[in-house]
Amino acid sequence: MKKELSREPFVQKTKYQNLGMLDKVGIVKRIAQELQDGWYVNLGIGIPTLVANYIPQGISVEFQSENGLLGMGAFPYDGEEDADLINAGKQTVTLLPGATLFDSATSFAMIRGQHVQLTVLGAMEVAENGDIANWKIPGRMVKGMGGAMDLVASAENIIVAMMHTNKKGESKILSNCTLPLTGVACVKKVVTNLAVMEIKDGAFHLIERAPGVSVEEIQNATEGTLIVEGEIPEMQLD
Amino acid sequence: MKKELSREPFVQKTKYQNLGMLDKVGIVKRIAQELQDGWYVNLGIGIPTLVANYIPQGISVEFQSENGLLGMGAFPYDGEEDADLINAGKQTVTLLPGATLFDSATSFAMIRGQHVQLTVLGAMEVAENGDIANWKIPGRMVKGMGGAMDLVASAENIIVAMMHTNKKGESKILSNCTLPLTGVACVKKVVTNLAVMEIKDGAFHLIERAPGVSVEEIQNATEGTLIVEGEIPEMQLD
Amino acid sequence: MNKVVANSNKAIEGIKDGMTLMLGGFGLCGIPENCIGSLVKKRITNLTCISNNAGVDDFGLGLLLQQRQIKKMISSYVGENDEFERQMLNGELEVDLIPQGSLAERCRAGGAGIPAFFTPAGFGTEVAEGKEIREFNGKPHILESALTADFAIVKAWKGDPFGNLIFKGTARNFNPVMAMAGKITIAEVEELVEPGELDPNQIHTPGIFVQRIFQGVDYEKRIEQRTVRSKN
Amino acid sequence: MNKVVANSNKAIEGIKDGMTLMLGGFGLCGIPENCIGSLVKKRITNLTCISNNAGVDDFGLGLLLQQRQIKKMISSYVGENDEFERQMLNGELEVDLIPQGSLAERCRAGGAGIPAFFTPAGFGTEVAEGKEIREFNGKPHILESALTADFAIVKAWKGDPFGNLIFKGTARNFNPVMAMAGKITIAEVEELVEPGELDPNQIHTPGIFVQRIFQGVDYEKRIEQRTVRSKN
Repeated sequence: MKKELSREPFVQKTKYQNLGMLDKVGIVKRIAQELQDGWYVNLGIGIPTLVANYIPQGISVEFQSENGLLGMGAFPYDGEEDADLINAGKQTVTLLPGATLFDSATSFAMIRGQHVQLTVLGAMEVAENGDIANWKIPGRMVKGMGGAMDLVASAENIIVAMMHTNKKGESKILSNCTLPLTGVACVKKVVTNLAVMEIKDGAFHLIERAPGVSVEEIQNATEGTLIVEGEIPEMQLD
Repeated sequence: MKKELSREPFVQKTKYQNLGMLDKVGIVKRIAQELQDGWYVNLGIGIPTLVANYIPQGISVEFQSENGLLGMGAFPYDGEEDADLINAGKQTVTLLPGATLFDSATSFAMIRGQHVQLTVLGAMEVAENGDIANWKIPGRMVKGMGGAMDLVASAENIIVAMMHTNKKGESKILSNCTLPLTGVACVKKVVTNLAVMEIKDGAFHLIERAPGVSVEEIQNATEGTLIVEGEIPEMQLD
Repeated sequence: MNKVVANSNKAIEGIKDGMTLMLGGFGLCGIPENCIGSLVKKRITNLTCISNNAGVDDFGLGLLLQQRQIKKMISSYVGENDEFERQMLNGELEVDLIPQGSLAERCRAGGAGIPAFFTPAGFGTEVAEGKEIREFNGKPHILESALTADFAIVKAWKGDPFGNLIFKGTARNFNPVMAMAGKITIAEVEELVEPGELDPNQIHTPGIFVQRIFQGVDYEKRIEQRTVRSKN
Repeated sequence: MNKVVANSNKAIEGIKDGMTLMLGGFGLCGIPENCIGSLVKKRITNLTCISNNAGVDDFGLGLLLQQRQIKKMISSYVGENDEFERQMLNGELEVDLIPQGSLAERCRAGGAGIPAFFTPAGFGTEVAEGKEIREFNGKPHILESALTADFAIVKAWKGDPFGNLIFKGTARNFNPVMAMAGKITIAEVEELVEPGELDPNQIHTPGIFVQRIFQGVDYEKRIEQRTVRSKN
């Protein structure tokens, strides 16, 4: 009964390239290092989903999908997809041994009741007090918050996966969010293409640099208060 | 699929005896006349349980037991009892075809959400405004309200099965309850060994007499306001 | 106790213009395809629809949107639908967006006789505007109210004439909580079985919550995001 | 994800004097016999026990009462127990009586992160004393708060090493909601099966709510009211 269950990757692995800053895969590889044995984890749609591909050796975690399943496995083999088995991103998935299915109220009972140990999600903006904005841009089409507000309001441990700046080079790591909020004072850790930062005492605390990225580069890309104490190590990704 | 399911009685039938007032069996036979096809019904512990023995011909009802079952059937045959299958009175029971099992929260979701069409329960006292007292006698051992407070607070249709007077001959049909309340202004109908009464506009309205019982006898046994309008018919029990 | 009706046209009898409907499903998974088809055919309009999503342009609730049958959507996520976007931006469609967990819990509350409850979801956001805030265990919560509907329409895998339902996979989603919250609940099922065929211990929705049931036909069960891997 | 412990003695490690426990069961049906046995053996005292009932004199929670291990009972019905009555009348035992539906919902709320909710049950009675009253739809309701416990101890029929549980018959009762509400939840099961043996679609309590699980031994499963009919 103690045999380790095989866990196949959700998507094909792509090779990580050291570009002086991280690509998406680098970000999720770094986040995967945060996983702890026995955790239940909710991965948001998009980049966070990829975290499932990089579970550290010897670690057993279960993925919760808020539409009603625990023990989410890889994508099905071509031709074996089941319309009645999807994840919160509406992608066809499979079940691992030990999986369970449940209704939406039970799913959010797990989330709201803090039975999920880690939530990973994307963001448009994060503020130095832990505020997060990721659901609405005024004036543009509003698609809705889905389960994001429930997740950020309840999770004890939220890691945000995001780019440090927008396409214009403007910081998304802010003193205050400018977009409508998804949740307040909830984000604990941010992993970007440039840095790993902890949020505490109303500030971003730099704890790791992306390979080849300097503290100065990170400071320049950060609009919010950034605390830099001592030597900041590079992330160790492989 | 339209075949009528056989419904065996919960207990052995005992012969109704006309004593000038009703015995327990008479009370439950009269209450059984209130059942309507397609209703879900919760029967309280004790006398109300017996109502299940007198379901009118052609009527299909389902019995809900608040410990977590719908479609409660007869007692099991000797030797076939299952410790894992009991009713709210902790008696061993069986399941009828179409029965379902569920947890206590779901059970009271049915009750609180008014999905149960009729609740039948006993009472120590009923008042002319519909108040009911049936769970506590100060100074004596308190056993607890069980599900009674949830039932009376939510049921749209509550019938109380009780004796009209206590052993000393004192009325239990009152202007105000003297015992701690189980619920307020909730009882709609009372069936006693002497009479059937509707409660409305702050008074008991006599609608039927037990066989051989006079209106005067009922009036003498009733402390609360009793409205008697027109000719009061005798109950028709067989 | 026989709640069987012939088909979706019979099942939706009594649904009138201006009513509030709940419709189960997450994305296109577990949606009541047959009843949606009948609502389209009968052209019932001015509907308020409570549903986690709004379908896609040519499937699910998108079909009702095409015909302008929906006045208001109460949902948590309404992307993937151009016609929806057009109507919303033109002010032709009211939209009430609710956190997904609050939506599910509000439906359950409606079915369970809980008129209101406190949840942390949405505190400090526009979702909390106008709502009562109260602190519990040092954390602010907002008071959310129950949702009910004139009709709830759900889709299940198997059902019996008592209205007992079993769902399959993640097609369960909002269906059980919405089944609880309809004044009248209609269940369409892929397979209607004989009374007693379903194991009483494995029923997801007890029949007490369901008033009408029928076996649906021609399920398309469209997949929104077909993600697969090759066998090599 | 392997939550299996050897037995009830191992399972209750960490339960200390003065803690609050939830214990599943209705009457003697679906009670965690093995864990109760270990609590008796270890003589952990000063416990607050949240359980619908208090067992009978010589079985279930009655065994803990005999040894004066319980300081306070939070229950809906506590009849059928002479020792309980004696301790209560002597003021040796605190008792908090709660309507059964409110007890179940308060446990579920505790597990679901809902700190409080409104219910009509108990309005106008002593249960409502000191509680907030508010009217919804013209009907008064009282505000009830969530219940949680240091440990929840539940009994299931089948379980797997992930902590997934299936209950049998009416032995389900309070077990699933209490499993949700324990800071640590212990499940004792009649049969511990291999991972993957339980149908994912038919699990009553997902393993996420359970921290420790073991296969119990020597279940007595005593019947409180043996009611039968003869075959003639």
